[in-house]
Amino acid sequence: MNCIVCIEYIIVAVMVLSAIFAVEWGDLLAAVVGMTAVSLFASVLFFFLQAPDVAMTEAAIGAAMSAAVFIFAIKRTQRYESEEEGAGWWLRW
Amino acid sequence: MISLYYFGAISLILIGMYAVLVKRNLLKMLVGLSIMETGVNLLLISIGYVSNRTAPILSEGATPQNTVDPIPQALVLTAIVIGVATTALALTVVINLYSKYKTLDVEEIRRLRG
Amino acid sequence: MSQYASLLIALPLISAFFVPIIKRISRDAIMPYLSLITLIQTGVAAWAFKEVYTTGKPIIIMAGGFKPPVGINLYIGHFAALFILIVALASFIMAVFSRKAISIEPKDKYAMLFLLLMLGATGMIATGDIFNLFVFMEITSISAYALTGYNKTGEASEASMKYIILGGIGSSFFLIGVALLYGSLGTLNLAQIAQLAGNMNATVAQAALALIIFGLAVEAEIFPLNAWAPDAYQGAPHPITAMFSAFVVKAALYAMARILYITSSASSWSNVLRLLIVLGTLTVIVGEMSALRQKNVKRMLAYSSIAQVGLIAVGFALGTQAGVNASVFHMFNHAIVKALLFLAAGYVAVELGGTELEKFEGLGRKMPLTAFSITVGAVSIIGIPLFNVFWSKLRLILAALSANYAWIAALVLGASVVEAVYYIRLIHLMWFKGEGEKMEENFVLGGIMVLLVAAIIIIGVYPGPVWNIVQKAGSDLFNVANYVKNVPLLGVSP
Amino acid sequence: MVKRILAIIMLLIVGFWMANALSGVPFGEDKMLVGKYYLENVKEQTGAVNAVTAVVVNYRGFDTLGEVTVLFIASTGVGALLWRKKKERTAKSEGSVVLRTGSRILLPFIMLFGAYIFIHGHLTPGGGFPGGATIATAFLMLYLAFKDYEIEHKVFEPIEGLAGVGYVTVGLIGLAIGSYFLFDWIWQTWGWGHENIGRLLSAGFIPIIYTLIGIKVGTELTGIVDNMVREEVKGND
Repeated sequence: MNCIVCIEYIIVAVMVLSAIFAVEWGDLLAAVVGMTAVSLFASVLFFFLQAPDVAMTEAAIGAAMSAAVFIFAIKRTQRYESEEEGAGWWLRW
Repeated sequence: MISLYYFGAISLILIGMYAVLVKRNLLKMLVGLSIMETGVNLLLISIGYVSNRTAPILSEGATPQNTVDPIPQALVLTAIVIGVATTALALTVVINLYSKYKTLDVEEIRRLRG
Repeated sequence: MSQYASLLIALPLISAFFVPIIKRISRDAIMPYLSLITLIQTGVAAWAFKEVYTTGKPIIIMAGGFKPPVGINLYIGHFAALFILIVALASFIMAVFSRKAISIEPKDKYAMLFLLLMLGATGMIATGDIFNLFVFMEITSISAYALTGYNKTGEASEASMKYIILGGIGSSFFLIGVALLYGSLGTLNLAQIAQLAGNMNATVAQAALALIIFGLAVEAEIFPLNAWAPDAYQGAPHPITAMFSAFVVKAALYAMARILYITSSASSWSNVLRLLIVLGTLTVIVGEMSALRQKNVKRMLAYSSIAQVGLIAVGFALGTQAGVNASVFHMFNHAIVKALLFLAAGYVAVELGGTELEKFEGLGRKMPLTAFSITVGAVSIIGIPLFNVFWSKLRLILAALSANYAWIAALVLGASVVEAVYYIRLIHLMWFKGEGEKMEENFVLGGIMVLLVAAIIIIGVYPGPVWNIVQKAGSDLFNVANYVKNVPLLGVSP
Repeated sequence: MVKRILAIIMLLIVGFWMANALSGVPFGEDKMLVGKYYLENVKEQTGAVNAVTAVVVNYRGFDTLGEVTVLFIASTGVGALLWRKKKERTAKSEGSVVLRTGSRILLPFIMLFGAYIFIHGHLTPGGGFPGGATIATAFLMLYLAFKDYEIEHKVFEPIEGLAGVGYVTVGLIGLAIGSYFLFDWIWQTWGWGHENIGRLLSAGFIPIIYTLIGIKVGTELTGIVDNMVREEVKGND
């Protein structure tokens, strides 16, 4: 096992972990930061998978622009979510 | 045994779907959708990857025999832009909803029934 | 010469991009401009229709001059030519209606989104490449999200939000399906997929097809993923509602049927057919049952539309030539009837300020022409003989019987009975209840309604010519060998 | 809690099913069919060194046209849904001194870098979309730094439209010259730049289209940001 493979394992683990945090954090601003982290780690993985074009686009558009738009939306709405849960609102008639 | 990249992509898709399915906060649902899209993109790129080959830029040293598949990369380029477009529009709708109802909770927003 | 059919895509695009400049010149010119562009589009579509049906050969547009599996091709065969004409014609009618129905600013943005919705549906019907289909589906659905929320009321925003979340899930599913197909075949061209589908791994084929069907089910309003539809139909501006029902749904259904039959040589294909039959049946049942208890006419029409979509999907899933023909015929008839019904209901809403059932009391005295067209549309969709939908429902029943699915014939008949209940309630309300003064009815809209009514009755009395056209369109969809033969594939092989 | 567990169980089943299907698509193996054709012919047919760019702009040009359209729809839709009679910026505080001077000094360099990315799209990784996003970032920084900065709406909207018109027009010129929509007339009919493959002045209409896309993406993303930042003025419903 050479070192690149270790790095790949670590990045995938951190990426999945930040995805879980992004979904579970109650502070929406933190959740958006987690989502951006997922995008950035994914763009590193794209680079490992020999896709530099996609890595650049993901970093510029998928991470930066969408985080900016999300943060503006949070600024105009509210920052914290309530703890309650419900399932499948969009499936109901 | 499933490969590492497939595992990462499927995990992202499932985590995103979980957020969309269970959460009540609209912005959280959109975060979930965004994570799901990243997962799909990762899946597409890893399908196009071929072991021990370089990026499909045919300058020095790279020949058609030792580069990876360019098509999935072109597809993902399109998919990323489409994902951001959807996200921006969705956030606009969220802003409109918030200015009407002063809440982001879907159960309180829900007016159209039956 | 036939390459000029690419104007079908280029014209709406370039004119949508041109709207900001028109707006700088004069704000009042936007709505007439919209009508003009849709009229030109109708002309081009009519030319393509004539070209395809006189020569009997499909028009293949090769973008960039590359042969199909390498470049993207558009395939305007018998089916696509017919439905592109319907898309353009319905858009033209609704563009005329928009001049009266749309009073909320910003109209320039409305015109752009309207043109791009039309472009998306046209592209979905015409394209011959599965990822290009995804792109056009996103064009259609994103402009549909924006148009659904266009009224900026709470209900419209809620409907739009629901649509966005479902649509996002659907497009992700579709993309996973495309990724699986690409991973196992190495191509995205529909004709080449049809050639190679036979040697696909059975698990992969099944998963990919199921994911693609679930992804398209959002746009096509098939049961588990269609909760957005009634809300969106209620919240969207009136012309847009009619466009949804007349061709956006139809484009997605077509895409579903096309992909289904393209992969018919894959192993475990019949499982997918069975899945679609179950989903379609559930759609019919849920749609009809919900339509019964609606208080809002637009919402009731929306549920009725969902039920018809279920019938069409069941027809496609029969897996026989007769079933496909019947479904295409039903799609054609349903497009005409629902365009008429939503146009009339929207006109009532514009004049009287709402579409609740009470607003329709005494409509026969207030607006006799509109009430008459709603009556004809309703009677037609129930399936009374001498109106057009009767023939397509009859064909559907015959196809189901010949494919040994007696319960589907029963389903169609049962659906007609339920439809009769709620439509006759509406007709009763319009003609025999309430009082009212006679109002002035718009001349242009009245003329359009009369033309659509005439089309319904003429097809109802002489179904022969249309049935011939529809049969050609159906065999274009069903006969995959012919489809593969018509696309000039470059010899790229492993 | 029950709902949560049910959802997790359902998702695990879906995940298992997907993983099962993916085992029929092995990772890291050569599955190319059309891709091989692209790699072998990309230099003669399009003149681009970066095969991804050639696929995006030439072979699958329709997709890219659609992609630009999707972004255009998003920006139009954001404008339509957030349309109010009168809108103004409501930020209360300026950015810090560092941000203000930094954004003023860096603005031309970021723009230049964005332009570099999309002009060299056929040689190096990148292209119109990241380039346009980079340009949009420059304007985003101006919005963050100054509390009453606004773009010139009268200029931006027509530029956005004209860039799109330009893209379709390039395609229509191809239809007129080479009788195919989006035909690469500069490379295939006129044959310009065949001798300098791998340098800037080659690859037919790819640099032209990527410049148009870059301008369009930049103005569109800026427009989205602008619409999100400006809020309705109170007392005007």
